Amino acid sequence: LGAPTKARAGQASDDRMVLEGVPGHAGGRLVVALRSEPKTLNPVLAVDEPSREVIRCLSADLIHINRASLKTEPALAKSWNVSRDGRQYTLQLRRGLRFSDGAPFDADDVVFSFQVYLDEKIDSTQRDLLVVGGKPITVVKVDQYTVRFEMAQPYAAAGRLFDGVAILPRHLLEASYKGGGFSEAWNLSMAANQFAGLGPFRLKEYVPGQQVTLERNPYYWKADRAGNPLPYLGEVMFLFVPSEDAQVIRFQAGDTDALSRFSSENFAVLQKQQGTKGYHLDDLGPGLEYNFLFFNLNDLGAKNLPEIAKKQSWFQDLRFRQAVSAAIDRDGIVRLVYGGRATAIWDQVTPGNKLWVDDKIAHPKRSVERARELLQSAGYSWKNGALVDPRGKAVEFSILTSASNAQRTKIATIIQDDLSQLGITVQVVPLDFHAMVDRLQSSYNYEAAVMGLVSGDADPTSEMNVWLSNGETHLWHPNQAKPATPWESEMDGLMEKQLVTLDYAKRKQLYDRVQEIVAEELPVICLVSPNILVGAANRVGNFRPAILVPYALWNIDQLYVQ
Amino acid sequence: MKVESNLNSGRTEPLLRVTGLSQQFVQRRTLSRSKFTVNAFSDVDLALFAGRTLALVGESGAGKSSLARCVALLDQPTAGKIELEGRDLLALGRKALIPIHGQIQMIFQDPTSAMNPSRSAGEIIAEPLVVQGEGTKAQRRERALHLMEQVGLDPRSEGKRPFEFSGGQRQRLAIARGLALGPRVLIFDEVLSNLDALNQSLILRLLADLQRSHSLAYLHVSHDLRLVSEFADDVALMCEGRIVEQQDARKLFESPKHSYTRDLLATVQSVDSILLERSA
Amino acid sequence: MTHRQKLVGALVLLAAFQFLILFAGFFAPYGFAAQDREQPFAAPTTVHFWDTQGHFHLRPFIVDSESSEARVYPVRFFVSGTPYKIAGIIPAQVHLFGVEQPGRIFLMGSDAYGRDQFSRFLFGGQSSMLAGLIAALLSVSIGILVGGIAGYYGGWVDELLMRGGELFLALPWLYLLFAVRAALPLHISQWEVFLLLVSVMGLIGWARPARLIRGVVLSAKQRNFVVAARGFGASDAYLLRRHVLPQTYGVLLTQMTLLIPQYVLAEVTLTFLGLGVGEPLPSWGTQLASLQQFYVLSSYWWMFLPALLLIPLFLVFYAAADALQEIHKTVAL
Amino acid sequence: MRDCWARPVGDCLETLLAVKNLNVAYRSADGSTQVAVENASCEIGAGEVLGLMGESGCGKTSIALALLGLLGAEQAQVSGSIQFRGKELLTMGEREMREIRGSGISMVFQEPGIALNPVMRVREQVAEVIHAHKQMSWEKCQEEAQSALVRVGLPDTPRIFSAYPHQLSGGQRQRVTLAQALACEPALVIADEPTAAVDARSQQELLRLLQQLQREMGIAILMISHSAEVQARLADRLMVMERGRIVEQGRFEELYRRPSHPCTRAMLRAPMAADDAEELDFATVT
Amino acid sequence: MTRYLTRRLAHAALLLLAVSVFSFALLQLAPGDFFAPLKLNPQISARTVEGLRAQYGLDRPWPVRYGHWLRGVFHGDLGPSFAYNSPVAPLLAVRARNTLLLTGTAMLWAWLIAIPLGIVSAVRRGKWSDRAGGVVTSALLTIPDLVLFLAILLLAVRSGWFPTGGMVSTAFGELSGRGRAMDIAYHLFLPALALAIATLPALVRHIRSAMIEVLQAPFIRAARAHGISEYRVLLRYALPVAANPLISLFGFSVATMLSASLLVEVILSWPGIGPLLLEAILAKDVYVVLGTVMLSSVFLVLGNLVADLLLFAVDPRIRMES
Ligand SMILES: Nc1ncnc2c1ncn2[C@@H]1O[C@H](COP(=O)(O)OP(=O)(O)OP(=O)(O)O)[C@@H](O)[C@H]1O
Ligand SMILES: Nc1ncnc2c1ncn2[C@@H]1O[C@H](COP(=O)(O)OP(=O)(O)OP(=O)(O)O)[C@@H](O)[C@H]1O
Ligand SMILES: [Mg+2]
Ligand SMILES: [Mg+2]
Repeated sequence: LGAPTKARAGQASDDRMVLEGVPGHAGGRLVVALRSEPKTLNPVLAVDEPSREVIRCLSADLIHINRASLKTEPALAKSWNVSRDGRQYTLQLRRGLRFSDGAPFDADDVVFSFQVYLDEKIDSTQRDLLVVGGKPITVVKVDQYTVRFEMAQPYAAAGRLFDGVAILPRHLLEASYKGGGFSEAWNLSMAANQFAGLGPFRLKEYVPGQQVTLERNPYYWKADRAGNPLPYLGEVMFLFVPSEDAQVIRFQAGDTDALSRFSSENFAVLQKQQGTKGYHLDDLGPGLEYNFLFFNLNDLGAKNLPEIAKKQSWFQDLRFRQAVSAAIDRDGIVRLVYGGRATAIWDQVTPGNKLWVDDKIAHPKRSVERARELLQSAGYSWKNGALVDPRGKAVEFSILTSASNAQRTKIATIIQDDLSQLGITVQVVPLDFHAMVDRLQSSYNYEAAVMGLVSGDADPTSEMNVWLSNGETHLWHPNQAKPATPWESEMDGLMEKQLVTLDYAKRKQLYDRVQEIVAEELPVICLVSPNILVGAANRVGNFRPAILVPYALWNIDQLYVQ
Repeated sequence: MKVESNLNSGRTEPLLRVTGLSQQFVQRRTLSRSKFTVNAFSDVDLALFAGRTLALVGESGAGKSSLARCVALLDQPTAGKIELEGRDLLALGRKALIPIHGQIQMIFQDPTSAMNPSRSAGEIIAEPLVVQGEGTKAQRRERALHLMEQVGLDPRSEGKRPFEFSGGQRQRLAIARGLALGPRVLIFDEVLSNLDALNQSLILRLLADLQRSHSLAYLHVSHDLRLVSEFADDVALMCEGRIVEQQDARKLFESPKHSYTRDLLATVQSVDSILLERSA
Repeated sequence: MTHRQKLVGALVLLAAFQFLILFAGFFAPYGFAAQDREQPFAAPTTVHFWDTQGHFHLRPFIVDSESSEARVYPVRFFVSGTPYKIAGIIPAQVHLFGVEQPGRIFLMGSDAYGRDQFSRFLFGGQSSMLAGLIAALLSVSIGILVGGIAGYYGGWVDELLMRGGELFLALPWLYLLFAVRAALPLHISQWEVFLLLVSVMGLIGWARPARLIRGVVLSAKQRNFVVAARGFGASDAYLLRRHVLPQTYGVLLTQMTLLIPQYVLAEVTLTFLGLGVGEPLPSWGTQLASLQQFYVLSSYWWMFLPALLLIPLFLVFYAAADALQEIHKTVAL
Repeated sequence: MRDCWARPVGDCLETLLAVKNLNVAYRSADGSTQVAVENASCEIGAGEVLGLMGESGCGKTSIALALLGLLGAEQAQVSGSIQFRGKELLTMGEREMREIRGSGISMVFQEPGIALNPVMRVREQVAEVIHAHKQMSWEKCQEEAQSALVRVGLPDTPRIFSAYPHQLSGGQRQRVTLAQALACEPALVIADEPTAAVDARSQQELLRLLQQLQREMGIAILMISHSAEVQARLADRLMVMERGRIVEQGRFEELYRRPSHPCTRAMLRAPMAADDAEELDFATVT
Repeated sequence: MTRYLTRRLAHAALLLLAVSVFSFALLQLAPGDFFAPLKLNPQISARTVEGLRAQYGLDRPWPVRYGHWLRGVFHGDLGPSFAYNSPVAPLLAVRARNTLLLTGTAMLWAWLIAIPLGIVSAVRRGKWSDRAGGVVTSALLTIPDLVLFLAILLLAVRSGWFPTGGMVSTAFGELSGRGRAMDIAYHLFLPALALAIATLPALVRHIRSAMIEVLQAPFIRAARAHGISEYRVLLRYALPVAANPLISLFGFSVATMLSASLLVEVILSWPGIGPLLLEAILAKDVYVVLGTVMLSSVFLVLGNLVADLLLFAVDPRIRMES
């Protein structure tokens, strides 16, 4: 019954999505370097960035966040409407679309995909996003091209949920899903014809350790305004170049066409030759990453860590945290660690997040004097230049950082030097990331740590777990049974509320208050947000990098080479 | 064939007795199949008496050195017994052998390779004393210098390394070292071969004096029959790994029994007779 | 020049170097942690004797051209500055030379935090030399012991020890380092952490020297002079000590001269894996480790200066080992 | 220096090697030098056997090494003049010298135990010498080597040929070095105690071999030996050294009968003159 | 000989077993597992992380996991890679081949360069050429490998003579058989050279020191006395006697065939085991690490066995005790 309809829909070219932008030339190859190999091409299982980077080129989602505007736009769903209570989303799918192997796409694929994502046995990391109000979203096929999603509670940013949830080809994956072999499905040892997706490209060849080559998907569903089918590029090649420096060098040598995720120092090096070599660089300003210092505020009663517990009396003292914040030279960090290509911040929302940034937050200058005053008012004093607390104990603590992240270690070193001017002795303890996570999340055996978080999305909903007191990544004191402090309790309320509020202005008000609390109570002392730096060969057309991942290749379907 | 030894009839017990001693070498290479078995010597009986010198004479390759090494407890024989005053030495453990080594000393045929090239002459001579824990450092040095003098080496050269000596000097160095401990049994393996006539007699006289004063037993491997006739009390003749004749020296030179012995003695000529022959 | 003289010469040079390092506080104009955030990656300061008019000044001076109007700071000697401790005990604050604040003299340029590379080099020597020596000595001495015994006794002892060595070589020790680092208490000082890690590395590095030595010993114990010494009743320990192991001198010394630089620089790899010396503690390894960043390598030539200074140092080690080997000449027979 | 210089016997013999005022001084580790040979001069004619005797340590080996240019500059200081077939050896280049070594002048080393490569089979060691001087395939060299070994009286067994030096007896090793020295029919053989380690019978055989080579091929020999009998058998002329100097030189028989220098007397006569040895008359023993 | 070999192989099997047990234990020593970093992702719940851990059995005690792994090994299964969702063995196989190509070439070059260099500096000991060699080796020792490789990469870029990484050109697919071989050789040159240069100083110094000792031996003088050409004296007479420590080193060369090139591979993006291993180490993808460790152990055992056999073969005085 479905087949003839589908065949007819195949000719319905009106369902193609038409993109604005400069029409480009068809053909050519774009070469990009990846820091490591993709581990799998299975969108359900991929947890690492390189895999996702490749998968993004191979697949498509229902509703997409436009990286340039940071707003949602139609993708496989050409339109959608929301029920009045905000709990039902009905999506109209584009008709006549085909997977890259030529098989038709319809609502069954969508239902299948969400079934897989939501399957508890598969432990997809995306599942957690699709659980709203404690209950998984339900998916109902209304007709062949209509699906309805239902949520347990209204969800403010529901449209954004669909971004990155790649729609899977039921005809290829259902067997392995039913047969229980899904966890190994679509790993890279499979032949190229076993894969299919709705993305602009499809897999051509994978050479272990060396490269993945993608070729143009002839069935892709977008076209430019002149009516030419997209994508323009004939091939995309991902080379595996394991070190950043090697990536930079190869980009400079013209081996690769685009570059993102590199340090400001390398930016400076590349900048020197920008004029003579055939590439250009872009500093997109602050992204969504925020780096911060936080203290261990956990309830250590059960953990038997008396040494740290004693120090918590400092950490829990707001004036102590304020003093530390006042003493930190954020500008110094910006200059020394990021060569000026970063922005000092005082709360978690970076200036890059134009929709949510709160302009009212104060940006006090660094002031050691103020820090001293604060400490003095809290009863601290100085003995031989060393800070001692009211009980006469010298103030010293350690800062954990991830050893593999040079920047954060550098930040910690600068903080160490800054605080030494307050008479505080700080040890910087760089640990292997796993060991650090173990301390932060399980043993709570740490005093302070420098960390960074980068939101996958500009919207505050992606940060629920950080700011809710019972959140697992409520870093300074996760998984609280009930809020430990009044301000945490207020924050809980605000976060819950903004989640179900549908009006942007109201949400913004609520979230601004959260930012204020963070800036006032300093559970995390926000420090800097690095700028997003990208580079591309001059021959790449339509290159429009954005501050949301993937910074450079988000519009790969529109890129072309001259 | 085994030669009945008539040496010990009517004499005291031997200091060192060797019975039925044999040794076999297997010569092979790691990465090849070829494998040769060499019988260095077999079924050897010997007796060394205090105050007497037994000369071991024989063809080149007859097994003299191998035998000497076994008797000096430096190599494991394949079969047989070595007894020092009735004590079976081969049955002893490593520890127990240490003092025994002080009583049996051997001087190698290849003196140079038997000296640590990075030690000085003085150290080399004093080494046995160090090993056996005899004397203080000063005493040992004094003894070393004295020994150097005795074997005709300039004590001033105590600081030289073995390779800075001439061949004969190294040989004397080895002799001095062999004497250092004052052993009761001394085994010489061709120690005079590289020495000139003067030094030979110097050494021989020294050895004779020592033997007389301390009633030492000597086993002297040599091929120089003229010298053998000078210093040996008894002579054993070795041929192809076996002792073919064992005799009182004088008797042997007067009436050699074995044809090999006779052959050997026939080669000995005085300078005069050689010159006579040449001018003929 | 005889080998002894060469050795003495090398040792004197080494001692001089040690002296510089030991009194780093005096010779260095600044403390190792003193940051000048205005001047990251400053090029080495040129010390002038002639002023712009071409007049010669006995007292050298430097010119600060960074600030708006160029200022001249004369170099002063025996100035008092950052307090430090001589040999870690006696407090002092006299420095050999320095310039008046806010002028800065960076003889070898400054690093990413604007810290004086020269001062850090001197202070860094304290930990690096110690670490290099300790680790190399640990590896080599365990190597001698194990290799010597295995080669000398042969048979099952050899099998056991060598298989043990292989086991050691095969294990993923990096995880031990990770584990050690992760298990250490938070408040143990960077210095102790560093020494501990280096010692662990030294401890697990024995297998290689052990095998080298064992090979030589297998052959060395068959030398006639070893047999001869056994003939005096020498015990195994004596033979090993006096005759067998000395024949491995050449290999040992070569190993030492290779291992010391290797361990001094081990931190570079450790840093690569995030296990290096914690800031702000200086060490040669971390100074060189910054070179592994492409931008440093390609932009700041003076960051090579520490490496350049290490070349003669390692050469001196090399020369000393060479002379020792010559003095201890063992003729292979 | 007392000049003991004497012309070689038959003036008809062409001079093969002429040594003039040769000095050898060893350098020791502490920088001092020790003179081992002082102003030594001598000549050897083609096909002549020159005996060299002297007390242990008087410098015989040093002369031999100097003749072959084997004393490196860092080891010893060598001065004077050595002319071989009219060519000066001391100033000769390493390459030319190599041509002469082994095929022009060859040497039998005093201590074969340390003169042989411990990790090379003896047949190969001899073959190497042949290979160095004759244009022959390696297989051919090995065969030659084998016959050279047999010629010096080693048993003709693969066991011996494929043995390493430490698997041979002292006498066997000495024969190997002799085989090496004779392998390329050199014009002059310097034999440093070539028979010290072999038994009397073998010694006679070896000396006969040398004699035969000398007669048939005109090989000249510088025979270093402390044994008067050995010298008597071969030497045409004898040269006697004492503490680095040549003290006497002349026809063997003359020196034997009428030694003018006490040292000569001691070297040649001492065993006879020794008080108790006189009783033994070997003529009667034989 | 056969007996010796069988005994050694039996020991090797035991060794491999021990290596696997200890490695497995060591891998558990450092806190945190592969999935731990996911815990810090605000968008992934602890339940999911636990689920993933359970999927790979990481919730069970390590002896149980070890037993499971060992059973798998006997069936040719080296366990799963967490990151790749696939069995380890095929992951390793391709990359091991590439690594061996690289290290094999580099080792060959290193030895071929080091032997003459070491010999020459031993022969010309104290002369300027030897001194210059000393300076160069010291310099190479002061420059960390990582920096050396980066510098070489930089050279490749600036000069444009060499490819800047990878094993084949992007146009590899279109080449003929010969062209492909040439292409690989062209890409191989730089990393192999870099690795060879990095291993060179140690080899040269060992060779030099061993040769110096041997060149003083009297048999060398004797060989010269027989007019044997200098290069034959050095190569046929001296080198085999000096070979002892070099053979042990050679054994190590073989033993480290799989691991020596880690840094080069990372910097010059050679598709070998290095990048995989480094990533696996940092990510705690334990079975990949374990697989590599086991594979390297096999090489270690082989290398040492070869070294021992060579040792016995080259020096007849060493008795093979069997
Ligand atoms: N390690 C060994 N391996 C194999 N064969 C050996 C070994 N040592 C000695 N031989 C052989 O054993 C035999 C006896 O050797 P030995 O050294 O005892 O002879 P010798 O009587 O001392 O001879 P010479 O008078 O020449 O020194 C010889 O044929 C020799 O080749
Ligand atoms: N390498 C050396 N360094 C220092 N002195 C040496 C060296 N070699 C030999 N001598 C000394 O030079 C002198 C002559 O030695 P040479 O070897 O020429 O003696 P020789 O006549 O061969 O004695 P012999 O008959 O004992 O072999 C000796 O006194 C010896 O100590
Ligand atoms: Mg012998
Ligand atoms: Mg001599």
